[in-house]
Parts: sequence; C-alpha cells; structure tokens
Amino acid sequence: MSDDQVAFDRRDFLKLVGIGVAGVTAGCAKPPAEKLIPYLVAPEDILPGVPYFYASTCRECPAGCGLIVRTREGRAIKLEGNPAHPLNEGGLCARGQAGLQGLYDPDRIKTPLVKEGAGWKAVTWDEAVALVGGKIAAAKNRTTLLTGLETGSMRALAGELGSSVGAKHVMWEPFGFEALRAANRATFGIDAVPRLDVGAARCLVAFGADLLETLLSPVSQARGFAAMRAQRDDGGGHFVTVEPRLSSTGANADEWVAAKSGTEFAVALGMANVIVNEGLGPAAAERAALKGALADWTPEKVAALTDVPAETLTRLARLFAQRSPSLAVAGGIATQGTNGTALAAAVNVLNHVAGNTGRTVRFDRVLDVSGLATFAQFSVELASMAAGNCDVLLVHGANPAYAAPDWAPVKDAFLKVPFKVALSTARDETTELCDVILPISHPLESFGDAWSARGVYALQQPAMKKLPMFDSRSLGDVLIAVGKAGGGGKSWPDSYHDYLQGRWKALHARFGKGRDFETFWTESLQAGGVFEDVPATAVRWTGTPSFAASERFGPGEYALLLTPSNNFYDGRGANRPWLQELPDMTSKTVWGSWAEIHPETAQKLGVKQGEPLRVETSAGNVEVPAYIYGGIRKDTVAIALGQGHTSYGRYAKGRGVNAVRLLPKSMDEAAGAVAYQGANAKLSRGTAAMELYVQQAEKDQHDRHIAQIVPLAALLGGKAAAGHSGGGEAGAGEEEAPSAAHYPAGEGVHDVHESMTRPGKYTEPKARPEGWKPPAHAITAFEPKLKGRHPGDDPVNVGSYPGAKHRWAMTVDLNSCTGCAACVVACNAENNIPIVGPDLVRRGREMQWIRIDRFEEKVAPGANDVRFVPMMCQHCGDAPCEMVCPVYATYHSPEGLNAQVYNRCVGTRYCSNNCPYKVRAFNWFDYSAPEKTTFAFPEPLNWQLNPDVTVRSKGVMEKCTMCIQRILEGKGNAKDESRAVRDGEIQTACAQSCPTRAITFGDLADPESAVHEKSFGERRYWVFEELYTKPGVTYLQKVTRDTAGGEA
Amino acid sequence: MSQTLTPPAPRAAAPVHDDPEKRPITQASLNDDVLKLISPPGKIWWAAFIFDLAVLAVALGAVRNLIVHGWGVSGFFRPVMWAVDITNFVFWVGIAHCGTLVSAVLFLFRSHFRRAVYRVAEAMTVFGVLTAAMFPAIHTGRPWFDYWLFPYPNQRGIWTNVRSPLEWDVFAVNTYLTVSSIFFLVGLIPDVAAVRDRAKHPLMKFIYTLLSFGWTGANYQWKHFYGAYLFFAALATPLVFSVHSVVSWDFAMAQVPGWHSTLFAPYFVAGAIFSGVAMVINLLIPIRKAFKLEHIVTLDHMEKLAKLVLLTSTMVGYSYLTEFFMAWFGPNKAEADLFWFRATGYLWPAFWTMFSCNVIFPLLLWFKGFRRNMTAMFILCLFVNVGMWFERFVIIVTSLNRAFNPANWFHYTISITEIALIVGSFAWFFMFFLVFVRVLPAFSIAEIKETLPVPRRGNGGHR
Amino acid sequence: MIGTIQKLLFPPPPKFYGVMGIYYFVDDAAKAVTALRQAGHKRLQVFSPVPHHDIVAALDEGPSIVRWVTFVGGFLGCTGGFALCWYTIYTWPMVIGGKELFSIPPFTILGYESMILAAGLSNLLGMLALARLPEIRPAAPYDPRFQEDRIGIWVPCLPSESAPVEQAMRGHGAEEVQVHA
Amino acid sequence: MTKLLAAVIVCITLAAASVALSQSFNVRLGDTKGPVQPINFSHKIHAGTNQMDCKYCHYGAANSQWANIPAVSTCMGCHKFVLTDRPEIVKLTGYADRGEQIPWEKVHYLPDHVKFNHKRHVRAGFACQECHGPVQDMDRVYQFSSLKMGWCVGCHRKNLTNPNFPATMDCLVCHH
Repeated sequence: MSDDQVAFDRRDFLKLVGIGVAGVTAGCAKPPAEKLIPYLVAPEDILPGVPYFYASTCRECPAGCGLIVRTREGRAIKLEGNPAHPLNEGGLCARGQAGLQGLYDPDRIKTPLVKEGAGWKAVTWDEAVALVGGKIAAAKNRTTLLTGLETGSMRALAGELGSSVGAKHVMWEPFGFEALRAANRATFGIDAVPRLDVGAARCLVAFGADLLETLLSPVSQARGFAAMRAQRDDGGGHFVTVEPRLSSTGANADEWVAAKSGTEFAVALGMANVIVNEGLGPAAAERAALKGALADWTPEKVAALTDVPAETLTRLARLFAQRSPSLAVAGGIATQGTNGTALAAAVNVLNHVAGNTGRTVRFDRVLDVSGLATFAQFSVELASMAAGNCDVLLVHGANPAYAAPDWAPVKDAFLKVPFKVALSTARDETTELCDVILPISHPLESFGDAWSARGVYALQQPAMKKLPMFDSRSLGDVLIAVGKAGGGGKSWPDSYHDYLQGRWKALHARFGKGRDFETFWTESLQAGGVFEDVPATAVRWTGTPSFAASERFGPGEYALLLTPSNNFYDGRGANRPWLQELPDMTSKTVWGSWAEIHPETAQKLGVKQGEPLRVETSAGNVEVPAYIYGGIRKDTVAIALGQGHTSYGRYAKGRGVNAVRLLPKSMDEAAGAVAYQGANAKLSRGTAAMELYVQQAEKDQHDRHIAQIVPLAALLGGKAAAGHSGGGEAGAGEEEAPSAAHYPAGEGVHDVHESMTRPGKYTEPKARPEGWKPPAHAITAFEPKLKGRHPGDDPVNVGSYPGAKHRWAMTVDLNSCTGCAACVVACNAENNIPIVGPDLVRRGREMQWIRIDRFEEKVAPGANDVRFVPMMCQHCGDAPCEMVCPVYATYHSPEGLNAQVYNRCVGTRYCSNNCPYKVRAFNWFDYSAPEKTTFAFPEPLNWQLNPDVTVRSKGVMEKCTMCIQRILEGKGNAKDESRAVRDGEIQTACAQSCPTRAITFGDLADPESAVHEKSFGERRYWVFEELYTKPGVTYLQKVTRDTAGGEA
Repeated sequence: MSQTLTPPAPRAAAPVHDDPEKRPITQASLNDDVLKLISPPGKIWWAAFIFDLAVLAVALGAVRNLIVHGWGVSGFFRPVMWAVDITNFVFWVGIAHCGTLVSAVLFLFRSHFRRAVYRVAEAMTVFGVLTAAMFPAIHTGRPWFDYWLFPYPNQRGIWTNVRSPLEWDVFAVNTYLTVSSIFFLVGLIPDVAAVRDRAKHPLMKFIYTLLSFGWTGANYQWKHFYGAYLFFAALATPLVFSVHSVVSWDFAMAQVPGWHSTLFAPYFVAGAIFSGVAMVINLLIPIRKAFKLEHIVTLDHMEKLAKLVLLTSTMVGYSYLTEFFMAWFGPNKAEADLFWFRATGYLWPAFWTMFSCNVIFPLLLWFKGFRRNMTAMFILCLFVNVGMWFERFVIIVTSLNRAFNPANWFHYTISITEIALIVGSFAWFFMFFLVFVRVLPAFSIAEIKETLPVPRRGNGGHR
Repeated sequence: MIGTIQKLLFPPPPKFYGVMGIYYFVDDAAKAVTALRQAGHKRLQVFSPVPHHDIVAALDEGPSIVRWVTFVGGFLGCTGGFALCWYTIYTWPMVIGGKELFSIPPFTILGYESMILAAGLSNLLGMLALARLPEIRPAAPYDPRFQEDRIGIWVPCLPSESAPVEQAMRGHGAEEVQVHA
Repeated sequence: MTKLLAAVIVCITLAAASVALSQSFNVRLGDTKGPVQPINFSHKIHAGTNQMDCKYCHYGAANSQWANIPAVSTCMGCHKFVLTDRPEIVKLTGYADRGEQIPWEKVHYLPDHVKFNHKRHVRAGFACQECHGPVQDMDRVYQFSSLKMGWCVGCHRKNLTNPNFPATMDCLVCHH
C-alpha cells in the first residue's frame, strides 16, 4: 500500500468526533446524550487528541514558502513555516498563515455550477466535465488556459494539455516583476529577478521597494533584514528608504529620502554619478562606459528633478560606496510606474558601480518567474479574445476582472469568448463572468509541487481529506479529466498524483542517491521537497540603457500612488477575516480602504481624519476616508490596493474601494507593465458618509517610554544601558547617564528605585550545585509562606511559589521587529481569537491577544524614527490585574504565568482597568454561540478551531496565555521521555511564526536558555518599569543609526 | 390636693395658627399631622407613581438587553471598561450615606434638629443602598454567576479573593445594607404601633401589627429599645465612614493615574455626605410643603442642613484642588497628562459641570437669605446632585480613558442603554420612596414627642 | 386567609385580672408609680407614648443589658471575619500580584465589616428578646391612647385586692381607672 | 391551616437543603444504571471474566489526552472468529458489513471548559478503576465518579507530594 494511501486514511479519521470535541463549548448546561462516533477502520499509529504534522507548500503568493501543517483529528488547524525550506526557514508571513481561511472559507463553491440566465444551476462533476470537454473538443485549438504563476508539474501539465487539445497557457500576475526583468535583460542580459542577500549588506537603500511586505520573497528578505540590523561594526546595517510615501517597510529605515513620485531612478543615478566621479567603489571594467551614461545626472540636476538636496545625494552615495558590500533594491510600487524600468536599471547601475553585483545581488536561488506574461502580452491575448479568436477560456488563480485596470479589454474579451470556465475555489469577480464554475480543491487538500525558485523542488501534499461540504476536485485532476474529455488522443495518467510521481521520477534519478522511488518520495513528502544548493549564475554587464525622466500626466496636482497591500497583496487575501481585521501597519486601519495625505494637504483641503476624500483622475474617481499621515509627500496621495471587491465572499465584498479603477491608460512601455504610478489626481472634500476603522488612533507615546531606542554609538561606546527615552529627540544621539540604567528617567517619569534598575534582578537563579534538582513537589505544593516575603527571597519566580521549577518568559527584540504582524495572525489561529468586525474594532473592542503598537516619533524626510512594539500580556511577576479579581479568576501560576481561568471569570472587568498595558480583551458579545448574530466562526471556519484551547463565551475576560497548551504539550513530551524540557523545544505561536525571530520564548529559570541570556542582555528593558510590575516579557531596545552618515 | 386642671379630651382638634411655621404642636396633634400622610393617595401621587413605573419598565428592558446580548450594547470599550454602571453605584452609595450619618452621628451628638428629618434620611439610605447594590450585580459580564462573589462553601473548594478591593465592597455594602435596614425598621417600631392603632382595614392592621412587633409602649420595651438604639447608632457611625472608604479604595487601590491616591477615602466620604444631604433637602422640601408640615420640619432645621451642605462642599472643593496640585507638583507624567486631559480633553463638559455644581454654586449658601429660601435651596441641591453624579463619572471615565498606554486611547460615547440605566436607577429609588411616604410614618412621632413640653400638673400643666 | 394567620400568630388576649389607670399628667403618674411600688406592687407596668424621665426614675430600674449581647456578637463577628480570611487562603493559597499571602490589611477590613454586621444583628436579637418582642400574648390590657398622649399604669392583682389599688390611683389624679375582675 | 403552613415550610427547607448539599459537597447526581447501548456490550465479560486489559481496546488512554472508543475493526479483530452466532455479535457484524459506525451512547460527562488528559494519569500509574470504578463488574457501564471539580481536586491534593508523579493544583493545567 503506497504511503499516500495511508496518508489518506489517516487524514479522514475521526472527522466527526473531532468536530464534536472541538465544537464551540459555550454555556454550562449538561448537554443531551451525545453519540460518540469512532472510526470505522482505526489507523494503527494514529490517535485522536494527538497533533500530526504534514509538510507542504504555501500558494498564497509567487514566493512559495515551505509549510508545516498542524492537524488535529484530521483537520488542519494551523500553518507554520517549514524550517527545512531554504526560502523561509521556518518563518511565515501573515498572508501565508491566513491561507487556512481560504480552505475553510464559508463562501467556497460547493458544487460545479452552470450559468442559467441570471442564476446558476448545480450539476454533477461528470456533467460538468463532459460539457467542458465537449466544448474544448469543438473549439479546436481555440482554447486558452489563463492562470496565475504556476511552476513545476502544474506548468508542465498545462503545457501538455495545450499540446494535446490545443489550449494556450497564459500565466499572468498583477505584479509580474516586469520592470525588474526588463532591466535585468537590458543590463545583465538575463530574464530573471535577482535574490537579494539583504543579510550580507552593510548599507541598504530601498528605492520604493517594499522588501518586507510583498516584494519577491518577503519572509526570506525579512530574515536577512534582521541579520543586517544585527550588525554592529562601525554602524553597519544602515537602512535608507527612497520613496514619496513612507511604507511600512520604510518605517523601519534610519533615513527617509522623500523623492518625488516617479523620480526615484534619478536618485539612484545621481548616487551612481557621485560614486563614479569620486572614484569610489571597485574599479569595474565598464566604469568608463557608465561614466559617460551617468555624466549628465549630476547631483544638482537630480536635486532639481527629485526634490532631494544634492548634499543628501552625495552623502548617501559616499555612505553607499563605503559600506561595501551594500545593496540597493528597486521594487514595489516604484517599479510599477511609468519609470519602473528606468528605476530598476538605474538601481542595477548603482549596485554595479558600488560592486554589489554578484555579492548582495545574486542570481543563484532566484524566483522562477520565467514564462510569466507581461501585462502587454496579456493585453494582446485579451485583444485577440476580444477579436473572437478564442472559443473556450479556462481561468484559474487569476482575477483580471478585479485586478486589471478598466482600460484593459478584460470585459470585452470575456463578453466575446462564448464559453468560459472558472476553475476556482472561491467566487471572485472573474468567476462571476464565467459560464461554468468548477470548484477546485484548496492546495491544502490536494497534491502538487512548486519549483518556485532555482534549486527548490517543493512538494505540496494534502494535510487533510477534502472538506465534505464542498464537492471539489484538485486542479490537476480536473485538467486531466478535461484533457481526456477534450479528446486529442493523448494518454493521460489516472490522476494528477500519478502524473506528479511520474514527473518526480526524473528528480529521483538526480537526487535518489540509490534509494528506491517510494522511499525517495516518502522522504521528500516528509521534508517538504528536495532542495539543492545552486551556484550563482555569473552575470556580466551587457550595456547601459539611456535614461530619461517621463513626466507625470493627467489632470490634477497630486501624484497618485497605488500600493500593494501588506495584508491582501493584489487583493487575493481580501476574503480572509484574519487579514481584514489585521491592522495595516502604516495606518493601523482595518476592514476598508483609506487615502493617505499629508497634514498640510489635509488642511488645505479642509479634510479631517476619517472624513471622505474624493480622489479623481481622468479614468474615474473614488471617495475614501482620509488618513492624515506625516509620512507622505505634500504632493502625493496614496491608496492601498486589494479592497473594493464586488464579489469574493462575505468578508471581502463591499469593503472599501478598488483603486485600480482610478488608473488612466498608461504603461511602462519598456517593461510592458501597468503603470500604477505616474498619474496625477485631483483631490477634494468628499460627500459620502464613511467610517475610518482605526485600531490605534494615538501614535504618539507621550514620553511613556514604551518603545525605547539606543543609539548604536552608545552601544559601541560601552554605554549600553543608556537607553533612549524616545519622545522627539530620538535619533538625535544624546544619551542618559548609565546610572539611570535601563529605565532612562526622562522628564516626568518616576525616578527609578535602584532595585528596579535591572530587569529580572530578582529572577536571577542562584548558582546551584551540580545535578541540583528541585524538590519533587516544589511546583505543585502550594505551601503558604508564613514569613514576610520580599521579592528577592524567591530566586526563580518573582511573586510566585517556593521552589518553582520554571519561569516562562519572553523577550521581544525591537531591533528585529519589522511590524509585519505575522505573530498576530499566528495568535489568531492558535488561540481561537474571534473576529469581531470593523465597527467593534473602531470602538476599541478587538479581541486580538497580541497587537503591534506603532509609535511615530518622527515621520518627516530625513532622520526617521517609527517604532513597532508587539504588545501582549506581560505576565508580570507582580501583576496588578491579579490582586483585584474578587474570585481568583486571574492569579499567578507556579510557573510564572499570569493565569486567566475563563470559567471562573464573572466579568467585573476590574483586571483590565488595572492593567497598565491594556492587553486584556473582554467578550462584549457572544462570539461563540452559533445562534447569535455575533457568532465568529461560521461553518466551516469552526473546523479550524484549536481543540486544546477553550472558545471563550460571552462576558469573560481573556488574554495571552503564552500558549499554555503548547507549554503543557512540551512538558508532557519531556515527561514521556523522562527528561527536562529542552530550551527552544516549546515555542509560542508568535515566536514560532516570526520571520525575523524577534520574539524569543523560554524558561528564565534555566540559566542556559536563550531567553535568559537575552533578558539580561545590554538592550533589555521593561515597559512601564516604574510601575514595578516586573514583567515576564523583556523588550530589547531598538538600535538606531546616526543618520548623519553612520560613521561611529 | 387641687383638681383644678383638667386634661384635654382625647383626640382634641389640633390648634391652628395663621403662620404655618408657627403652628403649635401637642402630643395628640402630632399623631394627626404625621399619620395623615398614611391615607389613600390622590391623583398626583398616582400619576407620579405610574410614570415612575413606566420609566422603570424601560430601564428593565435595557438591563434585559445587557444580560441577553452582553455588555457590548453599552458604550464601553478597552480601556474604559467601567463607566455609567460604577458611576451609578458610587453615586447611590454616596446618597445612601447621608441617612445614617444624620440619624446616627447626630443622635450621638444629641443634636435635636435631627429628630424632624432623620426618618426621611434613613428611608433614603435604605432605598439608596438598594439602588446602588443593583449596579455591581448587573455590571458583571455574567450576572448569573454573581453569587460566586460571596464566600460560600462549595464542592470545588475554591473561595473568594479576600485581598481584592471588590471583595471588600461585597462585605462592606452588604453589611451597610443590613445594618441600615435594621436601624430603619427598629426606629419605626413605636411609630408603626401608632399607625396600627388607627388602621381600619384588617389586612392593614395585620401588616402594621407585624411591623410593630406588637409594640405597646410598656416601660420595659422602652428601656431596651433605647438601650439598643444607642448601640445601633454607635455601630452605624463608623460603618458610614468605613463603607465609603472601602468604595473609594476600589479606585485608590488600582494604579490607574487619577485613581491611585491616598486622598480618596476622606474625599469620597465628604462627597457622599455632600450629595446625601442635598438629596435629603430635595426630598424634604416637597414633602413639608405638600403635607403642610412646616411647623414640624421648620426652616431652622432646613437651614442647619444647608450649612452641612456648605461645609462638605468646601471639603470636596479642597479635594479637587489638591488632586490638581499633586498632579502638577508630583513627578508622575501620566497623572499630569490625565488631569490636563480632564480639564481640557473632549470630556471637558463633564468636568466643568462637576466643578461648577459642586464648588462654585454652593458658595451662595454663605448667605442666610439664600439658605432660608426653599425654592432656591431646592434648585441648588438639584445642581449639587447632578454635579456629584458627574464627579464620579469624571473620576472613572477620564482616568480610564487616559491610562498608561496611549496605543488604545479612544473616545467614549454614552449609549442609550446607559442613559436608561441612569434614569432607571432614579425610577427604582423613587418607586420605593413614593410608597414609603404613603404607608410608613415619614417623621418620627416618638422622637419629636420627646421634644414637646411635657404636661405636668405641678407647674400649671406645663414645663 | 389573613384572618386565619392572624389568629395563628396573634391569639385573642387572655382574661386579665388587675387595675389599669390612665393618666395625662406625667408627675401624677410618677407619683402613682412610687406609691404603688411602696404598696408592694412590684410587677406593675407603665405604658407611655414616649419614655418619661421621672417615671423611669420612679420605676427605679437599672440600665439595659442589651449592650453585652452586642459586645459578644461583635467579638464573634470580628474573629469570624479574620478566621474566614485566613481559611480561604490557607485552604488554597494563590499568589496574586506578588502580595503577601496572609496580608493583615485586607483581613482587617473584612474582619471589621463582619464585626459590625454581627454586632448589629445580635443587638437586634438582644433587644427583641429582652423587650419580649414580638409580643404575641399581651401582658396587659392595651389602649390606643398610649400611643398618643396618655400614660397607663397596670397593676396585676386579684379582684379581691383591686379596691385599694384603684383608690390609690384615683388619689394620684388618675384620669380614668379600669378594674379588670 | 397550621399543617399547611408547616408543610410548605418543610418543603422549602428540603429543597434548599438538597441544592446546598449538591453544591457544597461532592455528590453525584445521576443514575447508576448507565445508558442503553446500541450493542449490549458487557465490560463484565471482557474485562472481568476474560481479564482483557482495558488498554487493549482503549489504547488511546495511555498515549493520548483522549481515551479512544475502539473502532468496529478492533471488535471484529476477534469477533470475526469468536462467538459469531450470538445475536449481539451479529448486530456488530452487521455494522461492520454495512460499513457503519456504532453510535455508542455517551456515558461519562465531564463539566464544560475543563481539559482532562488521560495519558498523564495513566502514565502516572493510576488504574482505570480509580476513576471509572469497577468496570470489570459492570454489565452496562455507568459513570462511577462525579467527575466534578471537587472530586478531581481531592485526589490532586492527596498526591501533591507524590514522589514520582507530583500532582499539581495549578488551575491552568485543566482550565485553558
């Protein structure tokens, strides 16, 4: 019996019992007699109540990171990064984790549908396949298969389908990296996007590149970013961002160069010019040629064009050249404009003259985007369809009706094509235009592979049996069935699984290492695929394109900037409630669109925060709530893409606006890409009544020292403890006396008692003899201490019980935190956090246990200081919340946790009032009762609920538990092997998911643990230390670089 | 010996006088005057009572929503997890305090003006506590588990957290409710006996007999009655101060800026007496006018109450100023921010209503003419009560709204539900009070009689 | 129904034997009390709307002992309060906010409130018991005027002895004398 | 009349007392017969007479937080051959052949919002009978213990200082 058969049996066992147990447990009435349904056939090595893990691949964006799917009772309940995967190395972004909600989307298509007049008729698969096959057979080579980026076997299968039934395969992505590829073709003669070795860079300049959000492979870049920021030697790891609007990637930068929208390329050229003229950087062979090409991009000229002072350019150029290897990155919206290719090429030039090509700009493990149609090619296809050259259109994984601008002939094409088939999981705008809908299984339900990057052969395996309520089939099987029905006389394998194995036979030949195929296949499934190290393709300079600034066009005096959303990418994430309720990291808004304008602009227009703003271009106009943001140029207005769906399920439909509709017809001709940037817009006060759903209204920390920084100079100067009190003077570089230690006594703050000046001073374990073991009953015996207790008496556990064995604790490194909010989604998934909707979030009633507080000390061109603080329950040693609870619903656990017992909670809410961090969430409504309108887990979303975590009912307080269920699981495993808990064995959901490893969890009582080392590190501090709560969560100060060049 | 003097016939008609203030009182006429309140009520009373019940019904609807849908129907959010609920609680507890103070403390001090007013004040106390006690009960997220707040033996073997200020509240408020009710009912015994003797309907007679414990006025009854009454007063007096101190510690024990202050206990007690006396005045003025009892509750009595208001007003004002001074003088940035926000933030109307009603307007009481002008006094005391409600609102909402972490500062907007709660609490209170006025002697016959001249043959029939 | 319960709780007064004198003037009544007590009628009872000092003096009784009941109750309440606090923590000690497990200040508050509560209740019970309340079987014939302005002196005695008592009462200015024989 | 009054008072007192009793002490309300099962399976025969180990069928008890209900296949493992002609076994075979699952009636009711981990208790060496009672003598299984918190805590208190497997009284262990 082949392994996958076993896998299948495993996956469908105890589904029903699983639900019965995991079902929402609210109320306390004794239930009526229940039926227990055992498996019919018990899989010998599988048990209910035990989690099982399957390696797979994430398909939420072209990057294709590796997944580990955690399943319980045959249901996938959480997605985590695959540590073995070379791209994401264990981390996983918010969008990737929310893929789970695509699987459990309540609005998924239930059965094959055929359009009848205005409505849809449900048909059987056989009918549907026969119908489609017949049409394809009749179409005779006039069939088109339109998909998103597909790699590996799926692309091959599409090709074979084309050859057999004459279907043309077109792959299109709204953000297709056209400019990058065009520029690389021009300068390096290679049609690829490079891999950015951010970690190795000692100076990073991002030209509009959202490399921590959507560009290329955000997770691996974030990992590299953390490594770069960890550099210490004379101020390495300097980060400058060049963009008209401070993106949430740019928020992490030390310096913001606010170039005019569309002129970023000139900045790059100006820097290159300085480097070449001053003879900085390595002497490359083509320096002479470049010198000529760069001659007329003098800093002065550039300054005039870009509104960036010449001296800034010169300074940055010198810095960039000195800090070799440095890295300049083009990407994001800046490369999606009329000057996109110019920017990409200019950045190539800059990197080249600074000698970064081949060092930080590498062409080894590059994403496979070859064969991806540019928008120009796509338009040609559409045009030919519109011309009636296509009879059958199969669409999968692409949503042109939503993502393509109006002037692209999508509608015409779809109207003209007589027979359109949607192979889709959810009903999106494009699906609505089709004649037949075939429900496709979610990637987590089906086999497949993704060779998303060179040397990466990732496998995608079903983590569970197909959901019973959706009669779906995997894409591969459908294509094969269609191919069979479509004639063409090709002999197809029985299933896509067979096809896949057939293809992997070839890999077996290469990587088999003598194992038989079954073994190879099984091990590949377990590892998540096969990964090989690939040498970097040597690239040579093939020529410098000529640069010319193209002017902005269209009526209006404001530059329109449409940015891909960190939460929704191009809009495909919009039907995931987790992402909808995940605050955007720039505006901290949820569940809708907003337009960012500069305060002065707002004043000029007479628009206040949240008031309607009318944005008008030659193509159309929208009204969105205004968000007043200092981090944007006065002459620019920015709207995030991804919202404004007219279909795509209850969570996406009718939220915000789809700003793509604003795009006038314009393209980056050189690359053949849509110009999301370059158009002008008119702004005026809107009329429609609308709401801006802000989750964090106040972005000034009022000198409360919540997010602290320390200048790198201070660290290097050995004055490590001299933290920065923030509050305006951030980055200015002055330091408090070390005596003030790690709570800098800023103005208006309590003078800190000496005893408070070291975190964990009282949590420091005493030196213990070899082989010391705590008394067996220590943890458990609640011996009342009869003598007066000073916190210092208790070596391990502040405010806790005699001789406790563990003190679970956490550190958060603000220097690594990029505010990507992956931890928030991870927590949502792990702890059954209900989604409450926009109105409650706006009123401060969101339920998330961890949130990313964004504090803006300085958002203006020049030195930039934006701080992200992941804020969760601090598990204080002396917790203010505990002493006020009248019923012991919250108390201090023997292991240092601040416990919250839901069923004891009466709901006085006193604890939340007394919590300085305000991290306790109250169940204002009944989110767990299916009969209530406020029910947060409509079927089948409740299949995702973690059976180890209670689903809280109305009227109880809840908060971060430091994933107590994981702690118990880990301790249980240790007990089973009769050993102590290993450091790092237990990971909270947030710590596990963090792409930059900013969060460390562990046992403070273990002197060898990583968390212990960090908790006593030089950058440590506690939030609100003057309150003497002695938290279990220690923060590490963010390190700021001196923006005057960073020479320490 | 001379038999010249003859006692007046029983039930002699009460003497009359053209100035209501100066109408003389005899022992018999006192019974008539007081007991005439206990009679089938007229149209006005019924109108008021029906209206009151209607309002109460609406409020109960709101409470039903709170319990069925959860507290989400209110305007609360993080960080303002308490607002109108606890505001009402503290307000009514404060109202309740004046009653026991007037009856117990003034009893110990043997100040005679109390005898005319203390029955109304005590009724107000009992009904005030009854109103106040409702709010901690319904303000919880799961009111059906409120009994967990009481330490009762259970199979789980878990108890309440005696170290929580909220638990102190449970003990303090329940003790206060019990003791003040006993005090009230015991004081009623001799007067109810008088009512009993006049009751016609057998049911009424029966009920009053129960309430009067079959009181006959025998010497041994009087002896132990006053023996015990003294101790009730002696127990209730410290209780008054302890209870409101405990209530204030609900806030003072927390570290929320604006709550965390050692000033709170005396500050709250003064405020309680302040609002309580004002409420007594608001209740007495209509009663003495409507039932023509100006000769029993005289202007002098009212003026003494007014002076009490003036005194406590200055104490409250002093507390306000101290708070601001400490915020300005102390090193705590959060507290300084908070108090600046109180006076100038988006909740400034609440703060300035409080300040003007509690500190500025009462300054008028320095004028004797004002103190003796019942209309003016009535209006002023209304203002004082509004001001005192807003004091609690300001303390609770503004402090929570600007707590330590700025990341979740939002604006609080009051909801219909909460307004219903406020109005409903008054309806609930007056439901009791309206009934009380018509079924129980609203003035202490026995104690007032003690102040009357005792008929002696020895000195020509009079003292 | 009401009638039944009334009968159940308040049986009809028994037949009394004795003399009841009604007074208006307090000094008369006081003198009468003195005289009668000298005449050996120690078990006489005085009914009045308010207690009068000279009558109390004439009766010549000590102070009420209810205070001792109150004291005992208060003492037990206080100990009970502290005991409860101690037991709740002893039986399941949970550390909260790093505070002392057995912390005296909160104990004091609860002990104090319990003391007041118990003292109040015992004070009430003591009073009712000593004053023989509720008085279900009246110890003497009752007259509503006692609640208004008249004072009654009741001397229980056999019909044979009633004559001198009645005479003594009238002698001290009784407004009216009823002989129950 | 008096009698009526007395009767009422007595009734009220009794009701209050019973409620107080169930709340204050660890008494089990419920029958000792147990529900009628679709197949009249007798633990007395299997675990008692035949001395079968509980964990032979309920193998999950030692390895998972939940003790599993044995699958039909587990039963058929023996009863394909053993006593195949008995009416109850015929029923069983019927289920197996039809590929149906046996709708066993739930016997043990744990209160809501509490997590009980079988594995930890079994591996700590507790016999199944300590909680489930003399199952080997039960023809029809019923809930032996009250499974109320007081009952759990009582046992945990006893084992606080158990040298090998110290129990804990930390609320979080069961309530999370």
